[in-house]
Amino acid sequence: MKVSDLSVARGGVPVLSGVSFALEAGEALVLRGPNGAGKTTLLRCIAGLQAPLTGQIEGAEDRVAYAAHADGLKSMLTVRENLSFWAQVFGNVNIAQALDGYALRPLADRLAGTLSAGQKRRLGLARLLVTGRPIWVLDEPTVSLDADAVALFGSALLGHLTAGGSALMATHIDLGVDARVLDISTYRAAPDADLGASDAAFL
Amino acid sequence: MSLWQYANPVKFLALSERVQPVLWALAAVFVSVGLLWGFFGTPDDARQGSTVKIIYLHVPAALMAINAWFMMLVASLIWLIRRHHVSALAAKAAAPVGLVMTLIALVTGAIWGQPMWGTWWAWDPRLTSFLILFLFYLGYIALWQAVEDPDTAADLTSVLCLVGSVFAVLSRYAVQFWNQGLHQGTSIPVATGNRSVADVFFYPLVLAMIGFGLLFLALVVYRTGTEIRLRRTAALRARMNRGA
Amino acid sequence: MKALLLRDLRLALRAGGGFGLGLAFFLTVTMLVPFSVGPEATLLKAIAPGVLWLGALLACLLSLDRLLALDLEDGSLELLLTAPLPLEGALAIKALAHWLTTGLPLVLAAPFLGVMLQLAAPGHLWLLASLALGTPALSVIGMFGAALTVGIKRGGLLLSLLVLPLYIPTLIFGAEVARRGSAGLDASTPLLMLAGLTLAVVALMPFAAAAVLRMGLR
Amino acid sequence: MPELGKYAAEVLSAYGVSLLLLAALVGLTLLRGRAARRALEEVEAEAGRRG
Repeated sequence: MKVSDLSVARGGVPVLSGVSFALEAGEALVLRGPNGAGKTTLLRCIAGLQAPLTGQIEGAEDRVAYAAHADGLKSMLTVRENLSFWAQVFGNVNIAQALDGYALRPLADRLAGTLSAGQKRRLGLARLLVTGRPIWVLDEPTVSLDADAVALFGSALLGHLTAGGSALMATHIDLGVDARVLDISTYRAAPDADLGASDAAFL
Repeated sequence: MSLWQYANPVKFLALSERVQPVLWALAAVFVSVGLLWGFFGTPDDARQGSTVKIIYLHVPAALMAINAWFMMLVASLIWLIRRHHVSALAAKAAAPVGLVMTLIALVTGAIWGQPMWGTWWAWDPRLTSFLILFLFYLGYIALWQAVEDPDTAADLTSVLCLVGSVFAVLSRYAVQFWNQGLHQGTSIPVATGNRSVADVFFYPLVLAMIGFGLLFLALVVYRTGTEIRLRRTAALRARMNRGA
Repeated sequence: MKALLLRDLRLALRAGGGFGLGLAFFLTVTMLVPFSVGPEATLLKAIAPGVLWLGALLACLLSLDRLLALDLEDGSLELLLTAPLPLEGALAIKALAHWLTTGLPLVLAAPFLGVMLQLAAPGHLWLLASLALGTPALSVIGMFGAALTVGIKRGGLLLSLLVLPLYIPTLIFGAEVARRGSAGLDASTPLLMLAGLTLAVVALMPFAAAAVLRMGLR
Repeated sequence: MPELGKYAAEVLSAYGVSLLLLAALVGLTLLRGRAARRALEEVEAEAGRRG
């Protein structure tokens, strides 16, 4: 996947401009930057949830599995039902690996609504495994995970990378995985930049 | 030089400053001459008595109620296709004007209907259609107010206007099917010349219709200017906060 | 697609899914009608088709704000946007699930409520036919309204304000079928109109709904 | 004043209500327009000071 000269806006105001990077197969890239720098906006943009102001994203179409703060879980469905639903949506059937990878098998028949926050998060991350998509785009994946669960996530990530997948993450903790770091505060949009923001026509 | 240059908000503001005095003056002249002539200078109708004077309000208001929606439809399409901000804001600006026009048409109609048909309100297709139009205006305005991001609001209201137009036509058809009514036919078939209104009533009526049209135009231009200023204020503020 | 349909059906049927709420509402409203207009059989007989149609419409409206809002809250709507499903199809499927869990029970319950309201015997068949044909349109039009208001906090009332005018043609033709049918008149013309309207709406509205949903979530 | 006959109340109330509605519309429009104009002038002045 390749991102070139990307500018993104939050609430109609440009926050990042000129973002360029490439993400090769088997590679992990960690986004760093203070709160409000635009990490979430950039990730949403790459996941296709919002349009960039300028620039191109190549090779992301239909290859991205996105996970953000909300896990997309239905509390009245069991863990197994939640996972199989997303597996089927992405055209897969096998959820065994995902259940095992995040130690969810003992919980498989519990309703998702009865899980703890960390367990829910594990289930949300397990969803990535059933999508079969090569590029993971993750926004703070380790929120509410304990050390053991972070290790589970680390090994799942490692497995994904060694299998030729790649990952783009906004995270603050060390996952024990070789990852390039991209400090996005260097791409902060100039205060007077227009970049085709929606309100630029009124200046 | 193309007409589209005035799709630039700032250029539109400059232009609107220049044409507005003329528009307001013309609107005032036509509305007052039309209404005064109609009120003081026309005889009573043999059958309807002096109530015929209501026509100088009722028909122009009804005409503009429909035209305003039509203008909003065109403006919405221009926004969706060419994404000119002025167009979206003009549609937003026109809606309350259309709403008031619809209200005037409904109220004067009810006041007129009382002595003529013996009832304030009848579920006649035309009356019902205007009531439905009124609901569409309400929904459209409410949606504009509910959506926070202005461009998203413009998008959503434009599609609502489009879909609403289709459903408004469907409703009109359905309502006609549902009840053949007692409202008289259109009084002014402009194209054919055999009109059902005598000349004495016709000329002031035409003046009033032109006047209402001009008033609508003046109001929309002014209100569009207001919307542009509000957006410009917000845009400048956003940038100042970011610079700080 | 099938997975989405099954999930929505399953969710509706589980506790808290709201299945049966519309039906209970329909029953209650119908029961309140004689309390408000009096128990005379002739009057009830005359207004029964209209009351039943209006009740079904309101029951349908009641459940619309759950249509997309719940999926937005837990994030699955955004995840669905990144999934390899065409959004138009996904929304059509969700509308179908809504119809199966809300519209269809209303259709099936209507004849029983018709008996309570003294609906004339030939009217039952027409009522059933008109509701069966008309309620799918209510679901897809409602999906458009839900997509339009999905990003709006406390959009429930606005949703009703936007959707009700759009329901007018369906209501007019649908209730006309039931009315004519129960009066022993020929109801085929409005029935055809209703069928045509429903077909057109079912074919086109998912596209409009998907378009506004993309705009609203951007 | 023209002779309005037995329908004087209807005709006068129709004119009264309509003109009132139009006046309210124009009045609100102008009020809102003035406020927007003032707000923009303030911001423009401030932006100008900051350069």
